[in-house]
Amino acid sequence: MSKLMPLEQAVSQFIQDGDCVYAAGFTHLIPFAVGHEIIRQRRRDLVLARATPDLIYEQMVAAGCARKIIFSYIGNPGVGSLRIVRSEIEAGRLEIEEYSHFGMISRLQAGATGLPFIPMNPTAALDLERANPRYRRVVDPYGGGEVVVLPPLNPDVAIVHVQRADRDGNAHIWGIIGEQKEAAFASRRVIITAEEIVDEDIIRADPNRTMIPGFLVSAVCHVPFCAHPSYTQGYYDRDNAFYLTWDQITESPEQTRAYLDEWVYGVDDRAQYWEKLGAECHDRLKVEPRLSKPINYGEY
Amino acid sequence: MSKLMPLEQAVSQFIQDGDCVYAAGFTHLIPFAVGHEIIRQRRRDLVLARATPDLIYEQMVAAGCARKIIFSYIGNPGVGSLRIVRSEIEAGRLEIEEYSHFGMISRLQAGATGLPFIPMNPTAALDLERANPRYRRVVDPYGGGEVVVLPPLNPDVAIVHVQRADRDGNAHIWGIIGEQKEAAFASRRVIITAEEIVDEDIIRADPNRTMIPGFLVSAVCHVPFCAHPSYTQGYYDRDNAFYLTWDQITESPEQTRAYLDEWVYGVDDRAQYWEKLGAECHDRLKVEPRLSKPINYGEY
Amino acid sequence: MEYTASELMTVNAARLLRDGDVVFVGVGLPNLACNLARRTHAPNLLMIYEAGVVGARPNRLPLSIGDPTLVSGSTLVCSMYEIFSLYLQRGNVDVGFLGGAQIDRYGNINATVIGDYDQPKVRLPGSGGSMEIAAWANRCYIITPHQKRRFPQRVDFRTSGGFLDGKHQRLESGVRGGGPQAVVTDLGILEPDTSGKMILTACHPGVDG
Amino acid sequence: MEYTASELMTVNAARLLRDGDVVFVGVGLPNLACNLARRTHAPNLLMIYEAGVVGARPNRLPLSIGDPTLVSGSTLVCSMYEIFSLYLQRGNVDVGFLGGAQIDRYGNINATVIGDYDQPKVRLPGSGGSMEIAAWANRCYIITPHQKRRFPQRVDFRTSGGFLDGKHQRLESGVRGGGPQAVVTDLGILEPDTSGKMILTACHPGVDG
Repeated sequence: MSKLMPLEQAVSQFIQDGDCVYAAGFTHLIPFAVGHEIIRQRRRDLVLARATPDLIYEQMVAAGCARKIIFSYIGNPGVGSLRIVRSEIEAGRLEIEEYSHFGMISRLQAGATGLPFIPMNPTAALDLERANPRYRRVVDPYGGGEVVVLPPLNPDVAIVHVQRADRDGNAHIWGIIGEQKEAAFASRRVIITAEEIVDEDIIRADPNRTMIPGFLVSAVCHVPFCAHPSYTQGYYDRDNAFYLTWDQITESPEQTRAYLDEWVYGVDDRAQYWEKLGAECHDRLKVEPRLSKPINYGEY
Repeated sequence: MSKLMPLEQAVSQFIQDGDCVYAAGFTHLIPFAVGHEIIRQRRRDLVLARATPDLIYEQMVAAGCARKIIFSYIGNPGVGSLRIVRSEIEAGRLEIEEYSHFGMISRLQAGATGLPFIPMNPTAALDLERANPRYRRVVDPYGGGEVVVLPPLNPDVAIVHVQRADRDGNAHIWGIIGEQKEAAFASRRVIITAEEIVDEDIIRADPNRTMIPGFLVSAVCHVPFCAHPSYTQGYYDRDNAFYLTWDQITESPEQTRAYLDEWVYGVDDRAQYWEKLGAECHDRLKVEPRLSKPINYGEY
Repeated sequence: MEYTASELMTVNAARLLRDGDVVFVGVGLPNLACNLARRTHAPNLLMIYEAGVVGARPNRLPLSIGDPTLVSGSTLVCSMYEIFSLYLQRGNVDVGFLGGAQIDRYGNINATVIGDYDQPKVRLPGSGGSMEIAAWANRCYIITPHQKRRFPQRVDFRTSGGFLDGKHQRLESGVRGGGPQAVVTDLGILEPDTSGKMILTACHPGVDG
Repeated sequence: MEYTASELMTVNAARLLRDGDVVFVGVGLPNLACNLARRTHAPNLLMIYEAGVVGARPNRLPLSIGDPTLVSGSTLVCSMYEIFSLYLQRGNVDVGFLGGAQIDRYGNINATVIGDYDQPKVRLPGSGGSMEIAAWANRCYIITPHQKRRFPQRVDFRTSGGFLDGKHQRLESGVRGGGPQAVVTDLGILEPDTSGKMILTACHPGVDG
């Protein structure tokens, strides 16, 4: 059953004001084009969950989409801080819910597997457990020690960018696979964006590569270059220069607004955005092929 | 660091009398050649853990290697019962520790992830929980309901058959991936048998396909056709005829002994066993290729 | 038209499936029933095998639940922990099929042992996936030949729970699935009444109800 | 021979690594130290990145911990849940590197907040992977510039635990890792005494101890 639709329609139909959104991807495959479409459609009061809010949530926070963030690391990876997220928190204008990476991902794992809570070994660093009442403790019924536990995270919508998907939403992902699978299984609705929409035969030629089954998926959108300035393994490089530039842009609210006006509100969609980035950028992010060897499943 | 050695040496060096052994593989990749080598080396008092003991453990039980089995389904898949295992249990000569599939695999998951226990939702079927004291209950600290919990399973040795591994033990597996990864991470030692020993470049050309990292591995053995009468996806078919024949063989202890004498004690190694199976069998189990498409990791 | 009892059961089981159902399939009759449904009234039926295979398109009839023909050309293959947790425990499975040596009037099933657990008269294969399938699939169907010895008042061991000692007990237990919706036998179909008791609701042609 | 303070720290950090160590690597200086060690005295060093990459062989210096150059040509890529559970929580990591805004004398680190948690003076990035690395890696090394404001008596927030209020407390807590084994700064190296206090044990050339 084809779920193929334009991204504009998917966002309008499946993301509502007040929703808890999980835009998946640890550094890799971050679905920036969806963030920008959410900004253009002026969603409000979103709860933005991601291990690393990264520039995608910083832009959504700057555009006024968010009421709260759920996270485990609010930095600009390899560069420094997320200035806007940081100042909004310091000003008390953005609600936070904070975990370590393992705590955050464990909540998704519990959500994905249908458990009411998930145990972790204690870490002896108690301040975050004290600061966030969702952290609790349970006695190990075998040894008498304790484990730290967290409840499931079940977002309203997961947004997952993939290398290739068929029209039903069955998706192949490779490279860093972060928490895409867990986010998809944990969430009530799933929006897939893909660099390529392929015939189901391509998916079925390598079923061990499929991370998300189509029956979970609400919408499949064909969005090449969706992840820029993040990257898609094998398709284009991470735009490290932009991550550095963003640090300068966010030095002033005016510059930030100007960026959003020009690059988000000022374009209709990702195709226009990519076009606008220009040939120099396209060249810089181009990737030479490095192919895996095919494997033999056998004709049975 | 190469860990390549003959299977005979790996079994002699890494499997001791009394060990808890987990020969991994759900129907697929069952390491029969290792079971036979253990029988030849006359190991005793083993605790044999596997979701489905299958013919491999039945043969080891028949040969007197086992003190106890840990399992979740003791049948000859698609055929009927495991006559010897069943009669040894009925006669009180074989200790058992029983789970459901999910309970069994959950114990491995806890063992692999370093947790003191793992929760599962209750099933309302209480008799197995009552029969096996390792099943316990813990109150959900969020909702007030209960979860069923099990402690980790940490075998002394995991035996994992794979399509291809490099000399360090980094292994690619595809097709049904059952519980190989969990068994390897849960166990104190890991023996890898492989249809092919490949250069590490083959492994590194597709890192998302690697399920077991070499640093966990004690020994890597090159054992083509290790899995017969089970199968290796893409390499040879399951010998369904033998699964039916075994049901007849085990109708009498004499026939069973004769089988072990001829096919286990009577051969030196898997190469001889495969040779002895003969051309008709080789032909019958041959598989025509059905290849995946290569994927592009990109040259970064 | 001539047909065997087993063919009739297969057709009756297939009719219970709805288009779009996600089905946790066992080998044998359930596998046949699913393939029949998919080729007739339920083209969007999705078959999941406990070996970790989703969307299989087998070219031949598999003997075992982990046959390689289930893998080649399927949509997705994952680990056993994943198939039981992400799919079954998470509530993504609509239909499960069950069978067993004994079934009581509330649809509780024994596949473990005849007699005492510690000193069994007959040791059966045990739960496999059925304990959790019975609990967490939205709907379960039990397929079994209609022999008297298979339908005792009380099963010797509850390998998987149906309505326990009555429908209210299953509801109170809080398990997510709806429990057994029908027992398909070679004589007819039994369905639960309001108390969860399995009542004969259809007789096959030629059977004296 | 001329060198920068950062180069000196890199060399000193590299010297702490042993051949065969499995190291949970962060970007920046730890990444450089590991690559240096691997090319000199520790050819069998195995680098694991929290993004889920094992055995990376980067062709270029990665800006972020999830750079694609870490993936192409690596040995294994897995999910974040797996890297933190199968590798770190399971006890498969020998060495972790840590840094932070504040470090106290027992090697407890603050990377979360300056001032009050609910009304922060400065909001820092938070734990990321460090809370669990500090707890479960066999040995931890802290790398930081030697500035007075970074070494308060007590950190404002314990993002990751060192020896807590003394070595016995860490032992009693039951966490598996051995805690911080050294603090490497641009001035020298500090190591824990028997009580877990970090004591200057080596001064770099030209530094007045």
